Amino acid sequence: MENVIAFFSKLLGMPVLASKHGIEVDNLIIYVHWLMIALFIGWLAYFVYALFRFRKGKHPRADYDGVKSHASTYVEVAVAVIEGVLLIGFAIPFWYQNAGKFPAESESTVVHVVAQQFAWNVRYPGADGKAGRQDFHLVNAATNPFGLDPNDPDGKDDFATVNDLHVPINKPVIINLTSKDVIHSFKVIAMRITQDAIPGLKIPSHFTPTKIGIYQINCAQLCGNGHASMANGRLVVQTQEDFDKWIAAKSKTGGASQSFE
Amino acid sequence: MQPTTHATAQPGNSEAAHAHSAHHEPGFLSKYVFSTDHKVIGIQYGITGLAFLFFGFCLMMMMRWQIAYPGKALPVVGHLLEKMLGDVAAKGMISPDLYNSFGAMHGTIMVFLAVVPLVFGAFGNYVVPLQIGAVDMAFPRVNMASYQAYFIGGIIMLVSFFIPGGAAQAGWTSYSPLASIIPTDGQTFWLVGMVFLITSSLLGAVNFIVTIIQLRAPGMTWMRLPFFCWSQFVTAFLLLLAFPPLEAAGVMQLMDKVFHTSFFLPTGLAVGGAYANISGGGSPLLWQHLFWFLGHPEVYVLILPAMGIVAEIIANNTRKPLWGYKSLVYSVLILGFLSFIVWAHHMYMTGMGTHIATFFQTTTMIISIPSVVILTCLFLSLWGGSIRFNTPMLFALAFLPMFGIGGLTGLPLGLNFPDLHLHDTYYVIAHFHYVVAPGTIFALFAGVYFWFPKATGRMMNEFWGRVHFWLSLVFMNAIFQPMFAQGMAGMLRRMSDGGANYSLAKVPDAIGGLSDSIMYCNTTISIAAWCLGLAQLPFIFNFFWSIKNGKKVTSDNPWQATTLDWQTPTPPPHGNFTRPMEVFRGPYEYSVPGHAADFTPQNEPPSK
Amino acid sequence: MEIPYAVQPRRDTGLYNAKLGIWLFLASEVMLFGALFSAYILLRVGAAPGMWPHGWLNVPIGMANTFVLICSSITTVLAWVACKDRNYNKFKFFHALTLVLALTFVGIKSYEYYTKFTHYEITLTNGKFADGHVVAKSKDFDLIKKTGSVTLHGHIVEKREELMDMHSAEARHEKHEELTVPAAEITRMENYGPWHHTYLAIYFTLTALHALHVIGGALVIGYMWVTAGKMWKTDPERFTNRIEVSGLFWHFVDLVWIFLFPVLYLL
Amino acid sequence: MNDAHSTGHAEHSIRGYIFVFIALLVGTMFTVWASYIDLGHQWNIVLALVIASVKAFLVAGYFMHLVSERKLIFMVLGSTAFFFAGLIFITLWSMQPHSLIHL
Ligand code: HEA
Ligand code: HEA
Ligand code: CUA
Ligand SMILES: [Cu+2]
Repeated sequence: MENVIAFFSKLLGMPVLASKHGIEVDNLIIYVHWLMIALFIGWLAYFVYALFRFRKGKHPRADYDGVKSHASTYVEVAVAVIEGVLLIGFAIPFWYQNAGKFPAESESTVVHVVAQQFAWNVRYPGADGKAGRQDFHLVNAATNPFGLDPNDPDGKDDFATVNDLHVPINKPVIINLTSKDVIHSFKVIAMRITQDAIPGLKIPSHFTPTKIGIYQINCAQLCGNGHASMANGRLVVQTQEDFDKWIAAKSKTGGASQSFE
Repeated sequence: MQPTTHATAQPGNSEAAHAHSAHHEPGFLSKYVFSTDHKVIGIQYGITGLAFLFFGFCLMMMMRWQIAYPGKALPVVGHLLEKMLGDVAAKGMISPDLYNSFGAMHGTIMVFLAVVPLVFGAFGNYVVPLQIGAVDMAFPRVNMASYQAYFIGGIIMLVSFFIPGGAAQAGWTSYSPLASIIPTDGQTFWLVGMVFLITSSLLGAVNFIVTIIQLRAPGMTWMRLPFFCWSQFVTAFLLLLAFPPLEAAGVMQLMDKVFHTSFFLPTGLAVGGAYANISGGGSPLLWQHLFWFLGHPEVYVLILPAMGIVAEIIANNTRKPLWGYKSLVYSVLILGFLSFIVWAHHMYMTGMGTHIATFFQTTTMIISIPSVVILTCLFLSLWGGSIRFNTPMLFALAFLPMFGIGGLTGLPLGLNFPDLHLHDTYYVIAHFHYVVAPGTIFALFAGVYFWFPKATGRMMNEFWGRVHFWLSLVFMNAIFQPMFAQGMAGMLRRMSDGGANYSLAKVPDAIGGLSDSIMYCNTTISIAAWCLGLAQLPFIFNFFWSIKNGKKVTSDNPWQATTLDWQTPTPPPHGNFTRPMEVFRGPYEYSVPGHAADFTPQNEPPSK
Repeated sequence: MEIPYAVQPRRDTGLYNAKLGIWLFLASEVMLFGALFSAYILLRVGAAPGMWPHGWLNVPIGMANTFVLICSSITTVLAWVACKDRNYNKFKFFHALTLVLALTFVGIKSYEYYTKFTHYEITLTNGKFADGHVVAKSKDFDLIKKTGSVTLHGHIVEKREELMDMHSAEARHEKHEELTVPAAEITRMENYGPWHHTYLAIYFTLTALHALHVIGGALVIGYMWVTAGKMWKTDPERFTNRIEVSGLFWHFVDLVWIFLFPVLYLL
Repeated sequence: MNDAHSTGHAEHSIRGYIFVFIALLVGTMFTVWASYIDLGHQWNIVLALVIASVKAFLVAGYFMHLVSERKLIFMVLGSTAFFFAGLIFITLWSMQPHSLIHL
């Protein structure tokens, strides 16, 4: 079975996969394509045969009644049933598991990502693991894009980066996503994750990376003339040690009021 | 052998009709420009729509250059573009701004200015009154107003290319805030243009529904209505009820643009690092809901009439009744109904809740069933037929598997787990182009070849028709098939550089990204698109040449069809019928056992 | 060439063409105004707590305008009944009344718009807010140069939230008086146009669209009133149908207002 | 509805129209009055919408003769009402889980 799946994922040209839930995404894509291919080939075979057999030269007088069997009804019912199975057996439970249930914040890496034309701002809670208080009345686009409270001690070691998102491997990542200006969409293909970043809304989403490496963060929503070149975002998946080191180093230099532009 | 007597041309017939209306022979203007005759209006829609179709395709051929060879000056037309459009086409190159304009306008023009006017305005107008045995539409002057509103809307859209900054740049979906904050006026023109187009469609929809309900000839009961009329009937309802919310949304976006309101702008928007001076408090998602509330029914507006055309042609060229006429009718009604409650499958990635996602996934899966039923009926109609492979039939037949591919690939998109990966990739582009390009456009071609002799009294050339067909079939697939692979590999749409930045060429140590072969497809697709352009030349020449020089039809009913549109003089005079129509049977009584002729027109009195 | 069922109803549907047509058109209008109402609900539900205004509009004026529209509805019905009774003069009389009422409505509505555009919210340098109708501006009033002053009839409040509820008993009993504010003390000054708040945005959009319908209806009614004589003689039945159809449209416009009034003025 | 009524008929319906007219005026005054008494915010809204719906029913039912209208018109309006309800409720429903940021 594994091999079959792998074969099909190659056949369909699925790109590298590096997240836990991604395998379910890929599997479902593959199952649906089985259904599609089976239907298509079946119909196409019938189609070509019918065209050939009932061409005018061969069959000069048409038959008023045509098909009398109920085979087609069975096919239709079968299609409906298979779609139902894919929906109820896979798609819906997957979505409930994934989008419905979030990992505990205490066991995850929590980051805030604010999209803007045309970059990704990332904010980490720093070495203490606690994010500083946020108050959107304090937002100032140039100096304080996150609306951080400068008086909150938890926020003292918070730091931010641009286009540089580091996460440890095999630990859930929760991304709180929003946008400053227009709608962008946070997409990391290998993670099989897409989430629109919508101004005025803060939307959480999560995934668990399973492969170390550097991945590109794509913007999957038309966001202006720089949409195609909003391509400098990097998702760096590291071992826990490397990640801790990185955090420690950044926490010292970073500060809540760091400027982004 | 009575049927042929009135099915064959009676030259005197049409002459007589002509003389009849001659007592107020109208001048050129009132005959061709300000006509209230549904056939003239249909042809006006047809010509204008085909021109826009061609124009929309030209935009895309230029964009495909930029996708294949990003940053290189456009050959042949680059210089001209720079002259006409100025800075956005500096050095004859398509800048990202221009790419976005062209992309948005390709979508807008194809959907609202080409295909809807063609399938609904042109074919609907020309054929529906003929098929139901009516003298005209119920409100001829409203019909004229509908065309004029469409024309004005089209002009506004065209003009917007030449204003400073160019046409709208926020995609055909015009998502706010982007659409509202782009400082140029393209979006304002787009919105005003859309208000005219929507008005046009609403007027048309009211007219079609009233015509079909009220003006059916005696005996034309609902279950004797040709399937094409059914599809137009449902389409009209979709337009009637789905367009107004977009009109409302358009008005609100216009308010945002012109009066600086904040319908779709949330509090705390910081554009370009500076706070936007707005009241805030609006919702970007509201626009998406209102847009897709129209958007999804709209895609069925693009496909249902196409299915209607295909059904007519298949029945005619298999020489047998459509299989499962009733299932077809009920399916199309259910399809129309369901199309109003699936819209948010375009918004899965906005982060909607789990229950609502379940709801929309379920309705989306359910809506695919009636499509399967329709396709099945059309397929089974082939069985036992005596199939004639003329040009209209070739296009109609090709529609089936092409729509099949497009429709089937809608399934993974409709499940939101797979959509996590596929959303906004070229997979989506391939999905819907298979339905609208080799689907709807083929149906349009089929319809043009099929009804051309009714409208002009001459046939289009068969040989060049076949050349047009085979070349189009090959190149359409060469364009859209590789896009599935590109999308599956993760290539995103609306990329002014064809995804070059996302191929990760810049970061060699990164994992994933697009392979060279996927990127290379960009080039092959573009070449196929230009070849598809060349492949249209036989059609264009054939079309214009045949108006004057095509083979004259020898009968009013050259395809030996059963429906009433073929029981009129050729071309039908003002008022359509030379004698009152009465209908005695269903629409597709071909090869009735015990009948010598293999077709029995709907209006042939039963032999007693 | 005569289009059937233009005057007489078709047997199986019981309707003549125009009547079916107008109802279909009204169905699409329901969706149009319906979408705007949904926008209203969404904006209201989504507003920050305490930031959705109450009582920003003048209820007696709105009520008067409601009466005007209701009256115009009954005169429309009576005009149609007169047509049915083939009583030309009575028809002319009631139809003229409708027209006058329509124009009255538009007049009152314009006055309401005018009062919104002259109503200002001023953020003062001390963080308070002055709010009211501009009575006078000194000649040298200039916000950028900070010269001169503006006189309002209104009041000063501590927080912006206090400006939101003008419908409550306390708010209504608050004293309004003439205030003069020097430009030097003004950080921001904005009138109650559609840009001021999403509530006003939806208010202006809905009422302007509604007013356009009133004006469109008035044009049709006026046209038919002027040209009535001719068709009355040749084809009174068709004419009566026309009055019925335009009347349906007019009642619909009234009906929309019946919802607009409580939703925008009272809630 | 379309065939000409006799005069007697019209007289009769005129009384009905006047009655509806008065009911509308009273309803308007009532809704204004009700808005000044405090029933708890939701109940004020519910009451106002109920009154508006009754008034709308009167206008549509009697001035527009909907009570005696043909089935076809009901089908059109019924489907419109259905889709309108879908538009409002589904949209509201799907916007609900988002956490809005209020700046
Ligand atoms: C005419 C146009 C049309 C049609 C008919 C459809 C039909 C369908 N569409 Fe498509 N769609 C679009 C036009 C269309 N679509 C457009 C324009 C977009 C993109 C908009 C944008 O973002 O810009 C889009 C996007 C789109 C999305 C959003 C993707 C995303 O952005 O992430 C989804 C998701 O659910 C979807 C689903 C479906 C489904 C389930 C159907 C179903 O109705 C399909 C049902 C049909 C079948 C199941 C086929 C049955 C046939 C057979 C079984 C026979 C096989 C035949 C042979 C082999 C010969 N479509
Ligand atoms: C009905 C809708 C429709 C149709 C028919 C088409 C047709 C085509 N489309 Fe388009 N397309 C869209 C609707 C449509 N498209 C939409 C909505 C988008 C999304 C836009 C957005 O992102 O906002 C899109 C986007 C889109 C993209 C993606 C761009 C991007 O994301 O950056 C591409 C890329 O290749 C593309 C290509 C094509 C091609 C090659 C055709 C070809 O199939 C065209 C074929 C055309 C012809 C063959 C013309 C025939 C006409 C004649 C021959 C005229 C004859 C005249 C007379 C006789 C008078 N389209
Ligand atoms: Cu950001 Cu596209
Ligand atoms: Cu859809």
